[in-house]
Amino acid sequence: MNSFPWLTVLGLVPLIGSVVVALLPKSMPLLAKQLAFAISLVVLGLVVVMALQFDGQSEFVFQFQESYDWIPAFGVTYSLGVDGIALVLIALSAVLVPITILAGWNDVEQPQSDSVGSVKGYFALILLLETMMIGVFAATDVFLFYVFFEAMLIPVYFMIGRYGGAQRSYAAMKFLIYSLVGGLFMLAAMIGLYVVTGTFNFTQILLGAGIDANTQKILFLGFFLAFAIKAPMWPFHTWLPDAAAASKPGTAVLLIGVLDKVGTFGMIRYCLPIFPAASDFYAPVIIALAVIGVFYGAFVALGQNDLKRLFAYSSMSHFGFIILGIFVFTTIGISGATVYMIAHGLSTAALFLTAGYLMQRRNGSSLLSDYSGVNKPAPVLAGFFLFAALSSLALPGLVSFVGEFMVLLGTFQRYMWVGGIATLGIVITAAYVLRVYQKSMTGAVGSGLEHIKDLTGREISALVPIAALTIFLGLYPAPVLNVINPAVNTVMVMVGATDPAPTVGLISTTSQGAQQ
Amino acid sequence: MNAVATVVHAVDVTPWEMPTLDYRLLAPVLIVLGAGVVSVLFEAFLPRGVRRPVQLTLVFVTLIAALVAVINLNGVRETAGQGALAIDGPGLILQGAVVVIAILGALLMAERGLDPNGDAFAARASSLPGSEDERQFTARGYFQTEIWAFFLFAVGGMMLFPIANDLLMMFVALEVMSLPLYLLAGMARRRRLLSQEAALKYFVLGAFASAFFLYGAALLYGFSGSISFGEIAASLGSKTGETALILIAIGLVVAGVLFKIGAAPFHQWVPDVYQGAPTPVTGFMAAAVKIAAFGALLRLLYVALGGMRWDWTPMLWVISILTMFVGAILALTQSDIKRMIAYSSIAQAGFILLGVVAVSAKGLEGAIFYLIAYAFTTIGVFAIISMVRDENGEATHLSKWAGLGRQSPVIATLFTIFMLALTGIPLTSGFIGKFAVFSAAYASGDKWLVIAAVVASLIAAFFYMRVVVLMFFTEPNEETAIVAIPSIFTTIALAAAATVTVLLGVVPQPLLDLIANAGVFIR
Amino acid sequence: MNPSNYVILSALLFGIGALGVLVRRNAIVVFMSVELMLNAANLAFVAFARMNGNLDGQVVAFFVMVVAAAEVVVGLAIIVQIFRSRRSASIDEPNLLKY
Amino acid sequence: MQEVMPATGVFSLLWLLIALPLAGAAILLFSGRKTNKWGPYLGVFTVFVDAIIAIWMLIAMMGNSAEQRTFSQNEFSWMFAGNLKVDMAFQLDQLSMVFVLLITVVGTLIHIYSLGYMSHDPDKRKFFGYLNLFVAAMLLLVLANNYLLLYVGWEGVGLASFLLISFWQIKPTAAAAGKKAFIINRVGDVGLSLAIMVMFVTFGSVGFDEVFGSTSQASEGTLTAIGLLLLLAAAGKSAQFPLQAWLLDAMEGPTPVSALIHAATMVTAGVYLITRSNAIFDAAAWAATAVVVVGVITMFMGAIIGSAKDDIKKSLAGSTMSQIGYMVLAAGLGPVGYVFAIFHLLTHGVFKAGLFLGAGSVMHGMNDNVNMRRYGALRTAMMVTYATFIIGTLSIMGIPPFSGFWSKDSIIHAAFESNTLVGILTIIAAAITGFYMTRMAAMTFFGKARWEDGVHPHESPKVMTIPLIILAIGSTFMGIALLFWGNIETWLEPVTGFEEKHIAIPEWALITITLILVLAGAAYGWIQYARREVPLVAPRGNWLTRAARQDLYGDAVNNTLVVQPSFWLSRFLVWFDGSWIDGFVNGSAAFFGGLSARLRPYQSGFIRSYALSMVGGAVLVVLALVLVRLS
Repeated sequence: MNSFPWLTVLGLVPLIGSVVVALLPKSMPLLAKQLAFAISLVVLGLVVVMALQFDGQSEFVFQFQESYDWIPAFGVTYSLGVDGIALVLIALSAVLVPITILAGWNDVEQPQSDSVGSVKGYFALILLLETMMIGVFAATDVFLFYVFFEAMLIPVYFMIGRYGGAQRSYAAMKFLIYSLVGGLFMLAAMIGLYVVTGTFNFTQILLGAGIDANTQKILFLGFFLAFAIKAPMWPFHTWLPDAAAASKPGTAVLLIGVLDKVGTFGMIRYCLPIFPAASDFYAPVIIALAVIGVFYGAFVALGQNDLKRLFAYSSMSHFGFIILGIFVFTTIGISGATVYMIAHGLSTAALFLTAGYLMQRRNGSSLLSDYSGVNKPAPVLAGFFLFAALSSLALPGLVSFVGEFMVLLGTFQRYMWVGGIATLGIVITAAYVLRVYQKSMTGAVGSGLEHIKDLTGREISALVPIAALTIFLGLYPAPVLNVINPAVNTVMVMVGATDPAPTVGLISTTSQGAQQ
Repeated sequence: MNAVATVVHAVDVTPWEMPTLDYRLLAPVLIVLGAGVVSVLFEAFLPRGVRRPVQLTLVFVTLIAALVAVINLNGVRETAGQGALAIDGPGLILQGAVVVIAILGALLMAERGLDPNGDAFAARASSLPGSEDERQFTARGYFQTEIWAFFLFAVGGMMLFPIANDLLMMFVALEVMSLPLYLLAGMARRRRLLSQEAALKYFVLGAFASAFFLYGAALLYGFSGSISFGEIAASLGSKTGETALILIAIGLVVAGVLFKIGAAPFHQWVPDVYQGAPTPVTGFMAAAVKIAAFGALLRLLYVALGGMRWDWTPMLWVISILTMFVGAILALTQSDIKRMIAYSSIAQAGFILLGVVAVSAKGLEGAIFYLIAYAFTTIGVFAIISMVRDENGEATHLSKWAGLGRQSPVIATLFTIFMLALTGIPLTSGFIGKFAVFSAAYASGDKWLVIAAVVASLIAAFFYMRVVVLMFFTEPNEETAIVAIPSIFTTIALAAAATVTVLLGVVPQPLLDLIANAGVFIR
Repeated sequence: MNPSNYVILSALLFGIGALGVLVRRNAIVVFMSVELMLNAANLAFVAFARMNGNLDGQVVAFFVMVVAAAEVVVGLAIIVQIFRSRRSASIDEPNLLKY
Repeated sequence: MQEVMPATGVFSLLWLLIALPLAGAAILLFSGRKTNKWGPYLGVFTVFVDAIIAIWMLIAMMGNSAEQRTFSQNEFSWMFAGNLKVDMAFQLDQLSMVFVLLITVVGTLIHIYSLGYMSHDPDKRKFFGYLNLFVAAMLLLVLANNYLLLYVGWEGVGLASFLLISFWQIKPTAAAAGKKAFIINRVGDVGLSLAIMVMFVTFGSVGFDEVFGSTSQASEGTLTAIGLLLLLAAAGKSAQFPLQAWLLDAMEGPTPVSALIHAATMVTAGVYLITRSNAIFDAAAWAATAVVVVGVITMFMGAIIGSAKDDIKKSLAGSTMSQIGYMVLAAGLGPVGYVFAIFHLLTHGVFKAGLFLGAGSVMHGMNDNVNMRRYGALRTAMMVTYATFIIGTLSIMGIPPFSGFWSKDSIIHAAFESNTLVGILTIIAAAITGFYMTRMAAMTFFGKARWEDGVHPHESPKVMTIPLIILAIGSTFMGIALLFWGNIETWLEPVTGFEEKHIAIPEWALITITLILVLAGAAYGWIQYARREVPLVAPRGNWLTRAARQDLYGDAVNNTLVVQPSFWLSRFLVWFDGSWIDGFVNGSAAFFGGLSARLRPYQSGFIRSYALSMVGGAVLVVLALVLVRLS
């Protein structure tokens, strides 16, 4: 393995960038933006180079590992490393950050913006957040993970609270306190884990003697609560609609697109392998909650008039699918959940950014009832909106379908009825997604909308990469699947689960698939 | 006469040895107390004009010398003064922490750049508030430099408190620490009625608590026949009977010390005194007294009463939970920032008690780390509070903090860092401290206490973050206070506090090592 | 006389002192009650010294007296100051700091 | 079992069949206004090239022996994890071949026709983009070699259908119709999804070869489940009962769309799915019976609706439903019917496309009015349209020698082969077909002119009429060609299987009876609508007519049973979310705030009260110690 500290560098670049951007004089907002954008591109480039060196077939679970003692007194190490799942999520963050910056170019300085922060501050926070996101996915030490997990709240707290809309203080506070509820209980559980295992190093925890089942059941709850709130899973979700509604679109993209994935990522990375017995024990409850979430989110979304809240509830529904995929303990399910995370990141980004473009054109109103017939004056905007909607409803051929179908298939494989019921969710998803499209984009042009401008080049160029990735990975998800499957197999081994075999015959070998 | 004779007779005169004093071991304390005496003399004989520079020089030289003396004792582990003092690792670390915090506190107290009329202290504490005299004194630019003598004595007492190894020394240290603070609390330049009220409350209640402590000490002495912690521990282990007496004794002694750390239900003086006292004094007091008193409490419980841990841990459980929740919940609805921070300090005391309850080396280490982290943060908090002002002096009402982030982003950011540290967000010292005490408590089997602490932290997070909301998420209005530009004194203190707060969050290992190497209390 | 009677007496004095703090309104009287408690402790120390047959308790009593004297200085200063500002020695009078 | 050949020679272009129109769609949709000018021609061109490739493939395929007509092309691994392994792989066999031909050839004609029909539309480029997208998706649907990839095409055509139905989305009805189509189709998709899942769980694969190869090992219960789920899918896509409600609304789309998607190709995908899955239905008798029942119900529903509608396109849509009902029914009959289901599908694809395009041509001349009560006597005004429309009409009625006769008669015969009752029902439905088609032709082309003011009917331009003529020629000769020259039974037999059973009634008698009934229906229609005056406003009619005008209450049922409850549930949950879940969250915050306010007075500011609580505290401490000691 190469010895270049990829992950540290990856985390440092945006951190330094953030400091530099923050130190620029207030009078140079443009430079701040350009610099932030350039830095985010550098990070993206680094991630691409790193990803190309990732060995999908390697026997090592974690690659690009680094490990140094940090707080030996607590057995804490500064250990970084990525498996396939972490790699794709880091890549997702690295992709979404420049897009967010580009899309939010003028978000914080338009006259109607009621934010109280400076322009450079917003972009510095985004870069700071990127460091945290990379760190949280790359950490292979539970303590380090927790540090990023909690520290991540702060930039988001400021991004919501300083740059958000009318309810931003309330929303930021709610977000923070809610997250702390999970975080602090996780802290308690993490301490318990440390007391039981004597280490925080993820690999060593796994190598160590297993934890007895009763302890697992308690500690699992602490970890899971944190992840369930972050994800968010029903019924721990009510912070999300408020946070999303009060956020700038870019904030919402990073919040829901990447940050919330930390919850589901944590479930795969920590809950399952460290607490296999407890995972197994709680799985029925969690599956039930996940399925409730799928439908609950969808039905509430069906009744929303606020675009951002609607998308937040839709995300909650999607997260139901992801959590479902994780806790059915099938390779397909977990792989699917991971793909779904990527897909959801992309589709959320598309939805929030297009919605943001739309709202910007009408004084920031996010009320669905304020829009109709936008397709007429702004067909490109409407087109992207439709694309985002289709991506959200998991149209086959788009990457969200790959994720969703694999999740459902993995579920069905294990629990036929659960899978069957969850599949019905796709109908309601279509219903609410198309309802939004129909109400806002079609029909007679609403008053005040006749002369809105279509998307500008900058706005389009932020959306094109999302669309391209969504389609490309939908038709050719192999780059992602190749990387995550070994990691998922490892998780399956650690949970001690095996895939149900087909009821008749063995796995067909007649398929001429050229498995590379 | 007769009684004395009988006692003398009863004691059975043995060849009397001249008590020896190892001055090296006592140097830190002696330097500070000696400087206190010198300071009084300066006050008496130096002309007014040169007092301040001389006193300041004296104070800082003394404190640095004391620090050097403490460092010089590194590794020492013995008793001194016929067993009355225990110079051991934890004691020295706490002493060192007190001295460092005292330096920062002195810097805050020396500040004259914030108030247009001078420092934070009344021109003449003896003048009546609002009187013509007062105006005259202020107009003439009088300053009180006696504060430095008080200050040095208080520091001396604080340094003595955690190394006191018998009941008498503990009581004396307690009083030497407290008496000057009572006075300092009453000397504010502005809002003098509040300040005097704070002094009165602090004094009466403090004396009341001292009486509790003393009476408990008497009973303890009565039970064990000795005032030395080591012998008390020995007799508690060997003697039986008189259970009621010993329990009452422990209760009273512990209550006396719990008062000083501000644990519920002995906490009620805290908000009033913190609010009324001059802000630099509050900062110093909040930080240093907590270190000293927790050091004393730890030594008392671990050394003298260690054998009875099964008796007092459940009691401390209750106190700890009560303290955390009372502090956190009452802080929620405060509108004065000093008062809010006061309640916060109550809650923090509850968290530190977790380390005490653990009754383990880990618990001791955790508590000490937490204390140091907390002290630095607190000094920083009060430094900023002293800088946020309007035409009536410090603008402590929270509504005046609205939009501060827009006006003074640096100060607001620093304050946010302190708030995050107090909340316990990672990458700040507060998180490591919380982690240290929580994990110690958990390791000792106090799972539910940790859960309770977690819940209390949550409640606390709400009011800490409320300040951030006010500063950053609200537009400034005409009510908004302005941040006065401090002189080098406060700047240094603030910078040091912020640096340590972040540094201990990112690289806590050196301090943790230091504390771990210090070992446990000498017995 | 049985020294434990002195202990009981000291407990009574301590109780009276504590009660005095709780029920009296005049700051000086409250303060004197505190002193009474300290002296109750002193009495206990001395009595116990007698019972235990060592001098420690008596030594303590001396120290406590000194400390109490210092406390008087500080306490009276504060009380006098309050009295001058407020023209009242009632301990309930200073009540600006609350809630 | 057929031999699977590697896709060499012209068959190596399989991927191109899909890629060409897909690329066309991408260029047209993403390029912006720059391509407005030549974009439509590009759209036509891609499909045209596809048609040529398809014909070339047909010729090449005919050169091979019957066992060597399956060609497979594997592009890359698509979805894989655990034991799931799905390839991006295409397969062309006889069944797909006929579909590819239908799609590309009819598609080309409709594209050409659209050049004229949409010539004035500002969004013409987008229209052709969507059409190309549709063709690509439909080809993917029929060329996929596994169910999951088929699903992609399946939803892809749904998407194209959605886009095209709501093409004039400025009309709220069009937008709503598109949404409705999509959502109802999604219900069907649930069926397809679940069917795929059951297959995977059962067989460990979703590939056609693997699934069909091991049906014998699966229990009949499983196969029945798969069959019923596939039927649900087919019902959604092919507008069969109970998911039929969307098709009538879908007529909001431009007429070429109705012709291509909602008559010729997409709506027949369900028939393709059932036929493709013949191995499953053959082994699941119950599922097959359900298919027949659904087919029969829809056959009548469509016919009845078609008889009552005054909107020419909706009437045709009803007829489409009905005819697909025939196909579905035939497919449900098993090996006796598959071939004829496809046969009818092909002939229907051509003549129904012709009819729709004819209707479009009429509308084109009548200022886009669709109300047949405002038509009449148009046979002189638009000769070509009239002639071709009549040919289509005769074909769909099943009058020899037009192509519809051969295919429909085959189905009726097959129905009698398996069940006399079904046979009789098919004949009755044929009679109704006679009635409604005559009614339509009569109201449009015969009788008196009932035109609105300012309408000047005129023949459509050549670009529109030439496709009509070609389709009319197809409607005339295709049946004979496929049956006698093309030998459709033998052609499809390797894929679908084929068997013929003897029936009691002689062939000629059956044909005669059928024809008599059809003609009777036609005569009744003629008397009603050509001889008598057609009122401008529809008379109230009997209960059946009224019900049929309401689409047999399909929407009402959906609304009452599904849509309204969903909205109620939604509204309830919104309330629940805010008042209970979030109420709990905010309530707990308020609780602590309230507690704080409640506790503050105890911090009274009085020294003595503080002292009291200290005494209390000391007592508490001592008590705690005592209690611990006692316990």
